[in-house]
Amino acid sequence: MRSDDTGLLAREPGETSYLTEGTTLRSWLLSTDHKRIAILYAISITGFFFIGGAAATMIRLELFTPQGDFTTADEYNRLFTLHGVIMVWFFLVPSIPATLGNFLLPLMVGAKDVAFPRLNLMSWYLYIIAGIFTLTALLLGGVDTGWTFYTPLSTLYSNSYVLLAAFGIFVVGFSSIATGINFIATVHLLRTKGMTWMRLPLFAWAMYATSLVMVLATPVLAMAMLLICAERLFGLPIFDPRAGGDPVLFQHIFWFYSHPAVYIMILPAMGVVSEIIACEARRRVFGYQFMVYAMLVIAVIGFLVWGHHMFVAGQSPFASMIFSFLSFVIAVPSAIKVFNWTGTLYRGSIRFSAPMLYALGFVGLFTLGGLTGLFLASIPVDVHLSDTYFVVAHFHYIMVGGAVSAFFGGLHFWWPKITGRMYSESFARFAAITLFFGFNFTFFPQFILGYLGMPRRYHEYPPEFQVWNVMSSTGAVVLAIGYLMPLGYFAYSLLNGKRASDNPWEATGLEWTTNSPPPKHNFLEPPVVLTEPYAYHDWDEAPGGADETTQDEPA
Amino acid sequence: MLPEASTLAPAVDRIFWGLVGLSVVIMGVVGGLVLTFAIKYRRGTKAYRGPLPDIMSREVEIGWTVATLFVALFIFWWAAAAQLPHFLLPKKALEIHVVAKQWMWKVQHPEGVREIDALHVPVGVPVKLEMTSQDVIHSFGVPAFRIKQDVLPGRYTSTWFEAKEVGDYHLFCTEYCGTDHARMTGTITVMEPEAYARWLAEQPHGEDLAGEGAQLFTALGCSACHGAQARVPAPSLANLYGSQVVLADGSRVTADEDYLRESIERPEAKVTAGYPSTMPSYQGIASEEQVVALVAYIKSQDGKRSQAR
Amino acid sequence: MPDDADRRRILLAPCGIWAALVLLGGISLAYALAPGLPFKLVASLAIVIAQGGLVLIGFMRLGKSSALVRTTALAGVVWLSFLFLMTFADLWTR
Amino acid sequence: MSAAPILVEPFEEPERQREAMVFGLWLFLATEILFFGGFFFLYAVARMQDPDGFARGGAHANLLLGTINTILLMTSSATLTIAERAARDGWMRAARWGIIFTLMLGTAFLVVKGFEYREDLAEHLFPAAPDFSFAGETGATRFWSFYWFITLVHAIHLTIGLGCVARLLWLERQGTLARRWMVAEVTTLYWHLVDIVWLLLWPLLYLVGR
Repeated sequence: MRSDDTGLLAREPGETSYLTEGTTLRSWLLSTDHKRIAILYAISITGFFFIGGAAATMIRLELFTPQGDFTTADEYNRLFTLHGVIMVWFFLVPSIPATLGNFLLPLMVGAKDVAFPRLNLMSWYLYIIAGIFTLTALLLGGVDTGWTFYTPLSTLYSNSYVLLAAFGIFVVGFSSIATGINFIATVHLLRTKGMTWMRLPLFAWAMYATSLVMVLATPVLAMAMLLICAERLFGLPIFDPRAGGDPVLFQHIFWFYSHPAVYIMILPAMGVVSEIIACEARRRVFGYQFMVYAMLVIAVIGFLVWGHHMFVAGQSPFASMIFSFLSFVIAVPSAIKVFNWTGTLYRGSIRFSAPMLYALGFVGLFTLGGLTGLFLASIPVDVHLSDTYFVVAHFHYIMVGGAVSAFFGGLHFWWPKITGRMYSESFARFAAITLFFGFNFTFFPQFILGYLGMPRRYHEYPPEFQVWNVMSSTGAVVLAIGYLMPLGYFAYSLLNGKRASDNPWEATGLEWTTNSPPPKHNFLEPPVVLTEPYAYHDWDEAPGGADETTQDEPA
Repeated sequence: MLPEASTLAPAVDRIFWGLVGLSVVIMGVVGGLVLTFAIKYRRGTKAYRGPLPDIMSREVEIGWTVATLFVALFIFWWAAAAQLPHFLLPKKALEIHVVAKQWMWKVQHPEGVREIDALHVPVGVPVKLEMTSQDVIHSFGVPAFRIKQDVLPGRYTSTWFEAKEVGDYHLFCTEYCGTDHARMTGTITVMEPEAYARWLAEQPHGEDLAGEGAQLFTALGCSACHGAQARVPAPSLANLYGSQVVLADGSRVTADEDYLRESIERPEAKVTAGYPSTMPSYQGIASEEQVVALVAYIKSQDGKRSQAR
Repeated sequence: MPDDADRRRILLAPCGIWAALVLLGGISLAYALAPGLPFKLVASLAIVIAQGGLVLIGFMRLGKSSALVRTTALAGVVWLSFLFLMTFADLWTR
Repeated sequence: MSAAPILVEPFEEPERQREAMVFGLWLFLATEILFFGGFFFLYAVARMQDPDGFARGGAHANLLLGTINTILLMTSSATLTIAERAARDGWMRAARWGIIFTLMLGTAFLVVKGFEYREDLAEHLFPAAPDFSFAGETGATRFWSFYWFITLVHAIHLTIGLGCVARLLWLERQGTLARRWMVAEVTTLYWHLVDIVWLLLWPLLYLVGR
């Protein structure tokens, strides 16, 4: 950001926004304004997204043929490890919370900023420091353990830069803990007058639930990573099977974080989609209270299902049964959300804007991703499917089809608020449709591959799997185009886009009551909330709707 | 299509395709509703847009919550019930020992025949796999049989199958294990029992596993203490397998494969009551396969069983 | 500026808790060193819980904190118990 | 009574600010509980698998220095509590001396720990060293792995704590501590948690096998 960019940033001469308050690099890098930190995060995660995406491209190229001809085995292993590590910790986990969440949460609850603005800035610096560690590992030659760092491969047998990468992940964990603490404190203590719990927008609820998971799961991952560091750095035999260490124990503490981490990625997406669907269908969210409880239930039960990653790992049958049971239970709140989104469309007045296309795409892809989760929760079917491409397809449906679609939808939806500019609607719709088809084209064949038994993390494979892999790789080209297009029209919008009004979608929510882009302290005077969220029409009938709990609590 | 080459496969496939059917139905309902609403209620149509009918209230919400829960629990019960028999290992089975290492499967038949990256088994006979790893975690996966089990260092894991169709099937290592993970594959050849017997006879026979263990028992010096003539106080190993051992701290363990192996590699971990903890560790002295053979030998020192044969 | 009574309270209350902590530590040490006593691990853990409680209530004033803070502290322990419960459900039934 | 506190963005009332700081810090302490909990979990499993091996290894831990350190930390918790409560009431002399004592006690802990490490090394108690006393004994090896790992992690926590307490001293020198006693309050909370972790480590590392 250069100091002569004010023409690009100011909406009208004389009007100030968070973008015009100080235009030096220093004013950005040392800013404690949650909106600027959101922008810093957005720029950095975009960088990591394309690094991870480049690795994915190479992976799909390699899998075009059954022979390992494009990369060597070692290179391939490093590529998918890089792809996993970057996408999970440096893109998906911070994606929606640290960008849209940071920007919107204080606006949505009517606060001046998050509770701990300096901690918020520190979170970004930790993220960058962690990124430097991990990228250094990459530049020195990469890591070949897979993003799961299973011992004893990662501690004793790998000859790659595990220590640097594991330390990077340790640090990035603190970045998300900082974000989580900030959000929880903000939602609890900084809601404006009249903003009761049951008047919180679902996106704010989603951020709250996500933060709970971040705060309660990440420390265990930090310990796991630190133990790996200790074992590699000092040679302390902690997971070493020769010293009586149990490799399955590492998996327990790893998945204690990494399964809830899935909900860190998908809960924010659910929040975004709820906002978009309600606005573009002009309806109250169907079953608002159920939506809230569903998210909280997911956040809690999400901690009790990690063992479904370990049905074939040497876990006891009894434990497998318990984990399988709880995994089926957690399918219920997810299904409730899908039904409620569908119900929200009923008797609506639906506009197929780009954000809405992304949101509807999310509903379809998330439903399919969730349903295939049932396959993996059934023990006998999972025994056949675990560590095959079925699993790969399943979690890409949830994380790419789900979380990334929602992230893109949210980015479009709030783009006018964040930048004060409109983007090209037709390009955006075209990109959304391209993404949806490209995505299905890429990942649906992988379900079939998985059922046929193709294991994941194979850079060579028996020739009978080739036809599906070629299909998948071809789809990836379409998908890549879908991802690159927004870069173009968003850049154009920044420079030449039409000025956005304060509320271009005529949406409810406090963030739309302030300027686009918002002033430095968000609101010129503290807002007061008098209605439920999503007051898109004046009759009230929402089942279990927000209107039943209107007693004020001091905010 | 993927062959259903084991007795387990049809049960797995039944659940798999059942779930596919359920998914199609749910995708159809959700997708159909979304599409219908999207068309009927797109902006500008004349569709009615007022309040929701009375029936769309809290009861609907609770109704579909309960219905979903019921469906989920039904699938759990269905899948779990199908899995339960597989958890129980068959009592009478052909016992094959598998040692995995980066990046190779080493297989040993009870008669002593060894194979690498290949396994020949007779059709229609339950086969039990006793597996361990020499280095990192591997996983023994045979898609045609719908079985998969991680193979762990420092521990035995087992799984079983009963092939029901003659043919060659893929064996994959399905737990990422380092550089040549993708090449850690093999072929399972299912043969008619007579063909299997012929095949066995043609193979260069080593000593059978227990016999090999007997030789190692002397060669590695075990017999100096545990042998019949030993003067050093050490527990006798006859009839040990499967029995209850009382330990120095008063607790009891069953002398299974894991216990025997642990006691060879880390003798101080579980010391038999009444004996001093003087045995040296054989970790690094006896290779993984030698430990397997020693355990097989100790298992064969079973008076009751040999009479019964 | 606080008056003398306040000063005494500020100085003496922490000293009392300190004395209790040291005393409990002494008991723990004595019990561990005395030969032949049973349940040594249980005893020392019980004493640690007592000591931790003293620090939490006496020094950190958890008892006088808001319900929100107490819930937070409890959440840490409850979620940790998830890790213990579920993993031991595996370890004990292998 | 306490002086009017200095407010920081985005707060407008001192009571709300204090609530947020204490709540935020407790959220962090909850993560610390889970962080150390992950370790205690592994320790519990390993010890249950081989209690005798742990006892053999633990018998060599330096009980004297460990116990001295326990007392040092307990005392430092008390002195810091006095400092914090005095600061809140505006009794700055007591606050200053409380902080200084705490710094000294905390530093003494690290120094004693350093001497203890030196003795441990002299007795060949570092598992990765070629001349490790318990080479080949899994229980004792794991005990000593855990010992080195967790005492180092704890020492790092304590060092961070010392930094935070030193900052209190600096605030006191600046003359703003009286108006920023909330900072003292949350620093103290963190210090106490580090103390509690040590109280738990002491029996698990020094009283095993006695």
